Amino acid sequence: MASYILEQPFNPWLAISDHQQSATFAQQFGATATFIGTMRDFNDNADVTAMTLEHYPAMTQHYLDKLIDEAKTQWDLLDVLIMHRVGEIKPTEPIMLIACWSAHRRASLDACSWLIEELKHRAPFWKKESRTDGERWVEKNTDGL
Amino acid sequence: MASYILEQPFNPWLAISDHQQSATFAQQFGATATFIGTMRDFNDNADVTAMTLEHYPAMTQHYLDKLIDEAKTQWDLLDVLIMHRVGEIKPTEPIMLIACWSAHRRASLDACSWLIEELKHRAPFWKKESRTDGERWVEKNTDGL
Amino acid sequence: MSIQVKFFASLKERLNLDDHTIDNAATAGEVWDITTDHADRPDNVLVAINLEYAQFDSAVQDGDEVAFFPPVTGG
Amino acid sequence: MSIQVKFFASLKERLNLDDHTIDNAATAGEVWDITTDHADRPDNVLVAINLEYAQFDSAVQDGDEVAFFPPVTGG
Repeated sequence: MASYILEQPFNPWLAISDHQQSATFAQQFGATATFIGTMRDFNDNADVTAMTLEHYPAMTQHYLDKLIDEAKTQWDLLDVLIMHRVGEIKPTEPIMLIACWSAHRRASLDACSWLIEELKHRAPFWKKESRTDGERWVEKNTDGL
Repeated sequence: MASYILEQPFNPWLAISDHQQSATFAQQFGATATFIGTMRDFNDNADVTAMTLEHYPAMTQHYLDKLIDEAKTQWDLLDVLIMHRVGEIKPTEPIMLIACWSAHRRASLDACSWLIEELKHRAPFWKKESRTDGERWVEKNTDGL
Repeated sequence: MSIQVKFFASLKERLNLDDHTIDNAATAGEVWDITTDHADRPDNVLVAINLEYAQFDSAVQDGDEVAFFPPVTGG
Repeated sequence: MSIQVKFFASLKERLNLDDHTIDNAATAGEVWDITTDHADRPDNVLVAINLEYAQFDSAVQDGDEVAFFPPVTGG
């Protein structure tokens, strides 16, 4: 189980692959569910040129670990990896990843879906968009639809 | 949108990464949900030494494409990739992957979860376990719990 | 009239039947009866006509491909 | 008594307040009133005490870290 706050761009597929290969849960998993959030390239809305993610470092780390602990109590998980960018993020860069490993499929799928919603609603990150006409704080998260 | 039946082992993270880089949906996606099914290493049940996946080739390909089409009608998806192994599969080898890309998170997450259940219940694959005491067809799929 | 018949997985092994072609049948059930010499129909056997799921009483036509197989276990 | 106070994101910018330390307060609400000079409390402002979500009427103690911030928008 691990969570990382990253100040630099990362390759989510490489990160998941590396974590899986070094994992102590070895080869007991039969299911891996992942979610990657990426900054969209707003071709249709060229106003947004970059995004800055501010956070509350101590609380962020605490909350990511807490969410992992809560997921582990609800589902039979072999491992969980969470990574989340902070700082300036450019279009097409990954913002965050969640990966869950379990013996059987529903635990990893349901935990992954739960974790992204909880992270969005509880982890203290804030997005500010850089636009051609200045900066603007994102007021609230969308419902994901 | 693409589905592949594979006779050889594959690296799911590399496959997803490659597909994403070559995709024509370019950089419009904000969300990627994936599911990987892997053959477990039955340390606790050393009877199972390998698995063979038989399938009904024409119908398998037709059904994977059909499931992708059905998912596209239900959710606003930018792309879907499905890969499924056939033939002899050894412990720790990936069996299948589903990857869904969408602008917003719920479409990719919900479609990925739906696709794995549909694939398990409708796509004509059959698992036969090789055991120290002979071969045995898997009678039915588990409920994933 | 020509109908292609296929069996898969445990069903194929148990019945010991290879793919073959039959001349005439009105329904998938008749295809089963002809090819298996009226073997019992297992409760869970699945039927496909031209790559789509069907029933034993579904009609078959010249050129159809009819397949019988046990519950699927992929994924 | 010493209480660390932090503001984040749009709230920090709008109130133009840096992190600082106050000497005495009984509740998070009092911490807000002292540090913001009794600014209105936005409906959606979130309160955390020692990295856990709390309320304006939650008690604070010596050594606590109290934070105020707008709705979170990560992920």
